[in-house]
Amino acid sequence: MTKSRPYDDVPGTTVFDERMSRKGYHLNQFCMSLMKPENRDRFKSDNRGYLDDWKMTEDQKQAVIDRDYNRMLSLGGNIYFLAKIFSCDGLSFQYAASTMTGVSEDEYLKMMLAGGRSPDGNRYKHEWDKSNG
Amino acid sequence: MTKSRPYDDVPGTTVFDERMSRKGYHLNQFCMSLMKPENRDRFKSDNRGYLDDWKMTEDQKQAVIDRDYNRMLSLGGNIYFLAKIFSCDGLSFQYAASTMTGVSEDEYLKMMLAGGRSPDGNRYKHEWDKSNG
Amino acid sequence: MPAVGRAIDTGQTQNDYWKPMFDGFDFSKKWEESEKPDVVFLVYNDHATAFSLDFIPTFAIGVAEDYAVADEGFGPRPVPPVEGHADLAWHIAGSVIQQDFDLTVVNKMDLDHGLTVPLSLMFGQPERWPCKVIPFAVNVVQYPVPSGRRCYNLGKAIRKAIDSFDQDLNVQIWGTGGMSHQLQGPRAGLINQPWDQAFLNDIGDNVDRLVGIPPEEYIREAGSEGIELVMWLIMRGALDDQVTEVHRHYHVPASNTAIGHIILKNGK
Amino acid sequence: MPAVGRAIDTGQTQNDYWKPMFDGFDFSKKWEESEKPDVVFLVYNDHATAFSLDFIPTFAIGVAEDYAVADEGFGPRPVPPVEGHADLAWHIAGSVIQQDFDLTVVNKMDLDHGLTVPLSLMFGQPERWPCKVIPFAVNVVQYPVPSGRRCYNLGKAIRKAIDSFDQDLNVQIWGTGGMSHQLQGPRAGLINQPWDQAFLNDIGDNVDRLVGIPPEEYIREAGSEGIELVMWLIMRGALDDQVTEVHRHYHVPASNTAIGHIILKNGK
Ligand SMILES: [Fe+3]
Ligand SMILES: [Fe+3]
Repeated sequence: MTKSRPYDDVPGTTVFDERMSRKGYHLNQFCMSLMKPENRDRFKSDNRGYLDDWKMTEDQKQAVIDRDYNRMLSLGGNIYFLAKIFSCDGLSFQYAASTMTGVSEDEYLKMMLAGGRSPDGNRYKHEWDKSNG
Repeated sequence: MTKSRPYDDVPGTTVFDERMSRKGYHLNQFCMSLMKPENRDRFKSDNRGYLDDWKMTEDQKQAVIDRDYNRMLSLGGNIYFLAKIFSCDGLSFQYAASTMTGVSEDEYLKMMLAGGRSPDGNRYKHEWDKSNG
Repeated sequence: MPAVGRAIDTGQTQNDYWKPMFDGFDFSKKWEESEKPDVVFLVYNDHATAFSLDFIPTFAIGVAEDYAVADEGFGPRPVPPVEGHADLAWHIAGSVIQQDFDLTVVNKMDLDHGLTVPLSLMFGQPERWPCKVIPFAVNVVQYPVPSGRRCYNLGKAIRKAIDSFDQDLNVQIWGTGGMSHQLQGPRAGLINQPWDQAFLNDIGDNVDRLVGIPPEEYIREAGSEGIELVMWLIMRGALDDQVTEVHRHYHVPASNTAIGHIILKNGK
Repeated sequence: MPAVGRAIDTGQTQNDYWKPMFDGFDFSKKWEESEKPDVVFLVYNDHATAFSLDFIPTFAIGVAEDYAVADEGFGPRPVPPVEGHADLAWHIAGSVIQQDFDLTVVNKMDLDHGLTVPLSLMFGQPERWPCKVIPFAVNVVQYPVPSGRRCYNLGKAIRKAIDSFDQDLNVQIWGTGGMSHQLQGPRAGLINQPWDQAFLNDIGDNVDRLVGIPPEEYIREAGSEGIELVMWLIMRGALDDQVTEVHRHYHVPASNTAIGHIILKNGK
């Protein structure tokens, strides 16, 4: 179903509904596999080799190798599954979030200390389009 | 909870509620393991050795070795799980059912061909007590 | 049931024991050939195959593209794998959850005789099943099982979901499960023909009576495994209030079980 | 959240960053010491740990005697294993299923930070947790998630179940989950303090408003992971209609998240 949903107009946000889940099934199941230490070891020593065991698309594999989390999200990854990748890399949710927003971890940390990203101007896609246009 | 249930007075019947399920957890999980051919092979070649890998009570193990299905039921086995044992033995539901009723498979088959066991006299435990007393 | 599957798989459907039962499906097979469903929404119970005691979903809907045939302890049945209909299945899952039914959504499960035997009975032994299937598993193993009324209302929610799907498909709903039978204990072999006949009589035009039957009545009157009949109420709930009976068949015994089936179509 | 777990596990709760947050739990820890619950019914969400996409239960209740702490990708947290309360859990499961909530019953699952971090916040770092825990997992990962109203009504059913249990136990209900937060995408880091404060203001005496909030409002106003707040409504549903606020604390930030907690007790 490609019907629109009431949350489709929220900017910068991917809601993990069945449209995303169906795309991302194998990507997300690969992520789950990293809960086992032996799989983490194999993945760490050879990203590509480990990924080739999974029925993922080439785009998905490359996004994982690049640690491009926004790309992974757009290809059906869910953040709680993707967390297994950066956890395995020894990195934090805060670091991963900063890479998705396009600012340095330090800038992101400062924004959070100042109370986080305000909802104002961040509720609707048209608000983002305007500020970019 | 050991509260009585509205089906407790049905004779010759074990309803698989949580009282039974909690008793039979490991017995039933052992049964599930027989869905894998390699486990069936191990079990067939050494019942006792295979059972010793499971956290079952001695009574449960002995009942399995004896293929005493009524005993397994009383120890928390559920018939759909127990079916993995007689399937693994190459035996049918009809054979297994006959052993639980205490008649030969042939007599059981005849009863079924004649329309099965009538509900009359088989609805309440007190009806069975009377006929035995 | 497994014995029916074995009779089919080993070519014994025409012997004295099995012929009267299989003959009852001749009409239904032809009817399916003319109806040509695109999808069967198949309500069945898993018999300790896909679900162990570790996870016991009350209601589970399969949303996968395909399903393997399970090895239940004697090797998988020699039948084709089952193709799912992920588009419709996800649509139904979403709609029914939003109607306050707390489904478990399943992407991977092997299917046992509870699902494949009904397919064999209605479609015979094709190379490939003639339609897609959405497996819908109901817990009738671990008590408490869902009530007849809950099942009936779930059927109504499923119907609403199917009606709101934006592709034009011929969808059938099958409710499966033996009629009276008991597979366990000293009372095994119980069959209650009058009770079963009354169930068949009422499922079309007097379903209100059936919806009120408590679990202990199924157990007492129809045997411990007779509880499977609650799954028929999901099917009934998904149909119009007014239905027409197309076909009915009832036979005793099939191994330990009374086997019955009824075809209802929407409208009078 | 994992970062809070790590701060606790690596002894950083008193540094400049974390102290204001952890100080907010001083009162609550003392309160727990005096309340001495026998059992915590802990509503939480599994974060792709016990449940993969193969099997997605809307509501899952743990009925096991004990649970292991999960390895979420960096080894298990150094906290004690969790003891269940199988008697009460099975009683609630049975009662709630018979009240038409279609639970998945779980005998085996590893517990992730969604459950263990709240335990650490309220009980500190004991050798052994001071009470038993019934884990109750809510799907807030795969859409559609259950509505706020469904969650609230479920809470009422759980309360009825607990009230009908025949042992006299001190049972607490915890609803967990971050307040506004978004962990993903270019909008990550969203925090909505006025919205969160309004939620805290209304959960005691104006829960009707909260029960009607649709999922898209949580996403838009409280960030994509703010949807976790529906779990608070299960807790609220399980309490009396009239409640008294015992304690409240709200702090930004804890890593990416607004963290709030409120203690309510039954009656005015
Ligand atoms: Fe069956
Ligand atoms: Fe969370």
